[in-house]
Amino acid sequence: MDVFFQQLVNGLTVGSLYALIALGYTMVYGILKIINFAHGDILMIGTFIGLVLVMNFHLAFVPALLLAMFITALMGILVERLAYRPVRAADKLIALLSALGVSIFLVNFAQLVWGTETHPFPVNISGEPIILGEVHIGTLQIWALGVSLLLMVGLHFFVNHTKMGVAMRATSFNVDYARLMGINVDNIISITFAIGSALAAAAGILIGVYYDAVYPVMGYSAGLKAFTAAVLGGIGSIPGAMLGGLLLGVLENEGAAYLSSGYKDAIAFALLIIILLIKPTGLMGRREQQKV
Amino acid sequence: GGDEKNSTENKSASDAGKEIRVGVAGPFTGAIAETGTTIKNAVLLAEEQINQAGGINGKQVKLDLQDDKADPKEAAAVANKFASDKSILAVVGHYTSSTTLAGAPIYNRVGLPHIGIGCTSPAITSAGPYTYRVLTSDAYDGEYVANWMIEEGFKNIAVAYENDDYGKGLADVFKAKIESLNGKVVAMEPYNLGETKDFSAILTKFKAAKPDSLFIAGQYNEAAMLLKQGKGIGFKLPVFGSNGLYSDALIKLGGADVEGLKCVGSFHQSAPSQEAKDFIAAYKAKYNQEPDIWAAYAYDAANILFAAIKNGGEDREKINEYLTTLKDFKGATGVTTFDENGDCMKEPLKLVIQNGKFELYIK
Amino acid sequence: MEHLARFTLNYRNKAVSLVFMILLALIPLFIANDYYIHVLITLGLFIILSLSLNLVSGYTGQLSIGHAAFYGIGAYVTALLMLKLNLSFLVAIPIGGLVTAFFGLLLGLPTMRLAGDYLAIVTLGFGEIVRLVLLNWDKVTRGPMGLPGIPAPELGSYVFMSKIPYYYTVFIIVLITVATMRRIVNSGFGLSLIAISQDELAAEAVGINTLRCKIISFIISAFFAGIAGGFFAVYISFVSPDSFTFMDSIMVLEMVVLGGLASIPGSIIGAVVLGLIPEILRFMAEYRMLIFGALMVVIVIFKPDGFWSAKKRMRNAIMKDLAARKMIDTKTVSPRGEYIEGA
Amino acid sequence: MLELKNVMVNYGVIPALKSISFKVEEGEIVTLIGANGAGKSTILKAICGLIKLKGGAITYQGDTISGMGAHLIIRRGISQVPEGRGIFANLTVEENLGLGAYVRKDKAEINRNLKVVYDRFPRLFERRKQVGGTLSGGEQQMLAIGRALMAAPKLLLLDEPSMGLAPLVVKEIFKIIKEINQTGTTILLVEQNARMALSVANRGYVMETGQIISHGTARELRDNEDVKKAYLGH
Amino acid sequence: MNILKVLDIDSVTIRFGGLEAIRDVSFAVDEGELLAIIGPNGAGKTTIFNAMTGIYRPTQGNILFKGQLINGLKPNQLVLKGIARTFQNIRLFSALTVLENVMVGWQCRSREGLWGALAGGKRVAVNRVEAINQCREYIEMVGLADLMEELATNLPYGKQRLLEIARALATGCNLLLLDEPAAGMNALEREELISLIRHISKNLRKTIILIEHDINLVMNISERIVVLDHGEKIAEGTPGEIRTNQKVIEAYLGSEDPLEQEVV
Ligand SMILES: Nc1ncnc2c1ncn2[C@@H]1O[C@H](COP(=O)(O)OP(=O)(O)OP(=O)(O)O)[C@@H](O)[C@H]1O
Ligand SMILES: Nc1ncnc2c1ncn2[C@@H]1O[C@H](COP(=O)(O)OP(=O)(O)OP(=O)(O)O)[C@@H](O)[C@H]1O
Ligand SMILES: [Mg+2]
Ligand SMILES: [Mg+2]
Repeated sequence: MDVFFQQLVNGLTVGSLYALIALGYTMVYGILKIINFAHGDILMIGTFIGLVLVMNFHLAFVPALLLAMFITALMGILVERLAYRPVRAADKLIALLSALGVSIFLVNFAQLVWGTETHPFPVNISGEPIILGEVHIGTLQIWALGVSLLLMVGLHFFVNHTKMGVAMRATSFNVDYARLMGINVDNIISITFAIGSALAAAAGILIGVYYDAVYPVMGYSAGLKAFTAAVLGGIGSIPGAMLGGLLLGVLENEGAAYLSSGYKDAIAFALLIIILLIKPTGLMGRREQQKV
Repeated sequence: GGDEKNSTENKSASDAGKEIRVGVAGPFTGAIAETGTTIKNAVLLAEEQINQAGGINGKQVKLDLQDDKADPKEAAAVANKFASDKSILAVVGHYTSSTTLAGAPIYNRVGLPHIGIGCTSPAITSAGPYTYRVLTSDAYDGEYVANWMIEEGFKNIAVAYENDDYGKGLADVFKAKIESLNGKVVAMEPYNLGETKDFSAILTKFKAAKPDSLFIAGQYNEAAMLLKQGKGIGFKLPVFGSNGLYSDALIKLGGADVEGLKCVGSFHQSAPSQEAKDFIAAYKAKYNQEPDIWAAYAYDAANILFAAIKNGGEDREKINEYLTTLKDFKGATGVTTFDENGDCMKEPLKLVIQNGKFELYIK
Repeated sequence: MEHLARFTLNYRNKAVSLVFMILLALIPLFIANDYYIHVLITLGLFIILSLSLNLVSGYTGQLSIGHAAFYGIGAYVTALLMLKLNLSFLVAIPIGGLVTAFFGLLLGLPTMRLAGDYLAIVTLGFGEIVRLVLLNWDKVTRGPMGLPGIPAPELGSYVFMSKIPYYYTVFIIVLITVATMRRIVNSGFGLSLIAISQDELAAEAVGINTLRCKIISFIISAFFAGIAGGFFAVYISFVSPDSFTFMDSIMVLEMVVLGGLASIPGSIIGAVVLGLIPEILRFMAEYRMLIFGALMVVIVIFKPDGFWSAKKRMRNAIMKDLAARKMIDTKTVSPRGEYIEGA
Repeated sequence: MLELKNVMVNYGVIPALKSISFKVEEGEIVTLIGANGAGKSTILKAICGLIKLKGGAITYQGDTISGMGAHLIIRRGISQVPEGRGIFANLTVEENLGLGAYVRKDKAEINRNLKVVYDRFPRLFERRKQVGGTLSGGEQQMLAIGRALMAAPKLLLLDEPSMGLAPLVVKEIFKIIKEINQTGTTILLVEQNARMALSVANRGYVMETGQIISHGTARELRDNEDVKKAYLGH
Repeated sequence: MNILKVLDIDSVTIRFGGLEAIRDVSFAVDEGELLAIIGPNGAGKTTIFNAMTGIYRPTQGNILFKGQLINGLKPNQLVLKGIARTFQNIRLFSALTVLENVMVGWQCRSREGLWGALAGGKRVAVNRVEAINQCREYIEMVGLADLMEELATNLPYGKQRLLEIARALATGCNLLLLDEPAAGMNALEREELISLIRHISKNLRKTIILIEHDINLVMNISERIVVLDHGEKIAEGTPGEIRTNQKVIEAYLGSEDPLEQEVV
């Protein structure tokens, strides 16, 4: 049972980080209907920015986190301007390719600047772990869980209860109709990218600190998992992304403990497929009602 | 990719006779590019030294560096490139077992001798008559560490291994030996090189199995992360490792959490031999840093090939004939002899991390 | 050869294409460099892969980002058959294709309930699961160590030693793939596939069994990817799970999309261009992939319809074919070069 | 109030509007009638800045608005009920209506306006929590008009508001158009139902293949033999 | 009793969550008949079409086609049985040409299959020629002969509706369901549409069910009318009967004279 609870804690920790990244996928998908394959790499750059701020500029953790989120948000806007806006009218697959191009570019850029090796992220978030029986809950885990939940709740409120949020959802349905409402669609899209990228930077830094490892291809697996989580929860749905992330984290960690750690990811994907077959729009995805 | 000044892109037929060309295949980019860099440094040093000494038979040596990214598919492509370039006489590489196994059939098909520098899988023993390596097989190392741990009095051992030729081969041999010595492997968990970052599941399982010590059969990156994450959930044990852990990067990444770790290797800064001392001095002079074990292996591999070209002849077949009979080659990593399978026979060193440095282990 | 040519070519461009094919067949006589031939063989493999994915993702409109799984299954089945049962590559590769086709059927089934990006994630999941099984089922696959030493193909007493026989083998497989794909997409069945990609509900409402069509297109697609995988295994003589990753799937999709969706020449061009760029950029060493990434963005911005012009996309050539054979009226030709019924 | 001068629009290389010029004066109802594909909807899109002009200019209240971003044009008090209704299928009826007032800031006024819309279309009030995508065609049309009214526009562009509506509702809608106009909103009405359109309009323009072929007061057009034959039926 | 009925709707109810879009509706259509369904917006007209074509499944009740229960069959199966339709919101294959759109409709009659396509040969080619010629006839019938090679997406709205009709006919149906075919057409086009529908009904002897808001058109061509309101059938009868039915006037027509359309 100790193993079960320890893995539950571990699963919730990673899960909340998946969820945070998944939100970025979901928001961009919601609005542009493209899977932003560069999202994971934006996360990676954000993490490196955080690392540079801590190591070279000697900022404390929280200011570094916030500043990195801000810089990454700007970078998200820039990426959207350069790589997505020009192909917005084209086939969705074209935008997907553009995203892939950005992804490849960012990874190799990071490799040139910071090398291919793994860097430690030496942040001292000290404090003794909470020990319940044999279960350890690290300070970092509490941090990761706390920060992600806070950001998620904030985002949920923003999207559902503000005028900008409704405008965002309107834009996600149809850009031209949104324009006719007087919505500045370009701004809305920029804001979406900014928020998604900032959340990714936050998640990336927490991941970097949690595993004490920052490296250029870190966005790949984080991105893949988060994307899976977003679909699991119902892509386009914000609560879905949270649920999907947490669920994925817990399931794969319990799966790794009780089945085989080698098949850990396979378990996650098999579950995803089964859930989608039962509920084709993910756990919380609203079916886009299409009347004929 | 190949370093521009060293790889010769345009070799016309007339050049071919004026210089000696040797291929080097290593992980110059990718997950273990740090190792790739030291390999590159070492072979370039060997190249510089031999050319300053007048080259081979009066001809300058030109290395052709190709990146296999530690990826077997890339390795096959690189092997194909070398195999089809008739002016390449021999190859240093590859580094990992998987890449060596991917390249070996291609080299053996065209009769191109190559010397592996990090590949310790037992499978390489039978890879082919043109395949050699400058380090011992895991079958040998695994048993060696198993003996060592039993000698130190450990009985219930957890094993974390890299899920590939290297780690798995090592872990299997290790487990068999431990059991034959009446020890017990209480848990054995794989992880993937360059992919696994979250060791919490593995650690939680280890913790539940209550071992008295841990053996890591893998590379330094993962070992550092494993131990650091272990601290977070209150898992701290005496740790032993394979030669994959023997890199300063382990200490850089792991910091205090790898203090006291013990592992094997066949090269150390304070090694007694003159060859080792000379190599360390030259490497430091050129790169202003300490060479690691892979640099030493790569350096030896390059020099063995230079010797083979000089003594055997400028011909793939003749080089191979020379290598099959290589005996007592004195290099930075000790004395190398190839057996009939192209396997290397040499005694490893016992090492321990003390005060943030690898030291020779003295009981 | 003549027969194959007839099978492969459409009637209109017969002469031009025939000359082109003969030139391709003669290449090894002109280029003695093994490296170049290796690159050509790789391009051949890319062409088969992109053509096969094009059927599912281009024509039928089912986004698949797990295509490398088929490639991998074909490669492993072929490798195992040759290593364990000592089968000839002539038998092993087709069996590999058939086994892969069965997995195509499996992956086609979810299209019953899923479409678009949800289907895409299932294909991604499938791809990852296949890779993880290859990685972890080590009793059969040797896990991450892969299967080395796949024997060189033999035809009677002739053993493939140089690259040239491989070149011709892949050349023939490419020709067969092109010919088959041509016949499929330029048929009534192919028209149904395009209809499904345009509006599935409408297609169903005019009597098309959409599920059956989608599954068949997955089966055919998987079959050819499996064949490509089998050839890859034989050619490289080594297979390991990391040759069949998500990134490989994405690369193939890229070829299809950049070439121009639902276009056979497009897929071929896409495969050739995207296959060549990294080779050409090899001299740039560390900057190679950086430039490749940037180039991709630039290409899609300036060629958002793919390399093959948009006007030629999504067209079914039944009419063109029949017109060329003088079986239907071709009195008037519209400015776009399409046949209009003679008044 | 609104003036188009030699407006040209292309879709790709195909010209959809070939030098269109017309005027709408403050307080008028002006109708554009014409066959399918004549370019009526294209004109409305061009006015709102949804498509770029190839030539010519559009002025509104004396300022040139062509070339401006759509959101800036809408902010000046132009509102459109687009062809095909343009309902946000993923948003509830209430959220759709709320977006109509996106550019407005006066909360109290907006709420009053909302009540007016619900009074006019009680069906919308019944379904205010239903998502727009599941409404019937007619309900969607009501929602689209209601939403446009939420902007309290000075100039309202209507693209075929009667399409797919029951006769009862059609009449109702035209009555509402008239009423809206009487409260001071200028209206540019695109219609297939030329008979109805000319019955409410002050003036009309007749279009064919991207050009205006005739214009006049509603009565003149109704009496025009060609117009009668092509658009009014017998 | 059902022998002559082509279609029999038997106490059908369709619910969406809590919403009852159709409540206990019954009516039948005779062979060769031209029946119209009218009713206010949201009455459930399109919904009942969707149930007849397998897009929705009735929550309760039965739908019989030529005496056979067809609840729960899939749309493509129903096409094979002989039911085809057009859509209220046009759904063409926009990147295909007019001729190709119609040929897609014809596919369900093709015997070529995948093997035929792969084998090729003279016979396949002859079959294709035959198919093309038949499809061309349908296109000529709806009056799009000069647009044969135009992409569907480039057609004006009214012509797209005609193309949908041609595509439906190409399936070889004997029951044709038309959902607001006149929407978006001008007076001239409407007249042409009327004669087309008459032609399909009289000369091709197809049974037709028509949803339409253009009361003139409905009164003009239908033989019988079913009126729905709020998911329920409120009237059924000849155009003459419906025109004077008080319930229908209240719910739908809005005044004694439905032809009176002036407002001012
Ligand atoms: N997005 C587009 N791309 C290409 N051509 C278009 C596009 N939209 C409209 N067209 C073409 O431009 C012309 C004018 O179209 P428009 O929609 O303005 O006509 P309309 O008068 O509103 O017709 P309708 O009564 O059918 O709504 C038509 O020939 C149409 O086919
Ligand atoms: N898929 C669905 N989910 C929820 N409600 C639906 C769905 N389809 C239809 N409805 C509802 O059922 C009712 C009937 O819709 P239907 O489309 O059949 O109306 P209609 O008679 O065709 O109207 P119109 O003349 O406006 O097209 C409407 O209130 C609509 O909102
Ligand atoms: Mg219009
Ligand atoms: Mg309807």
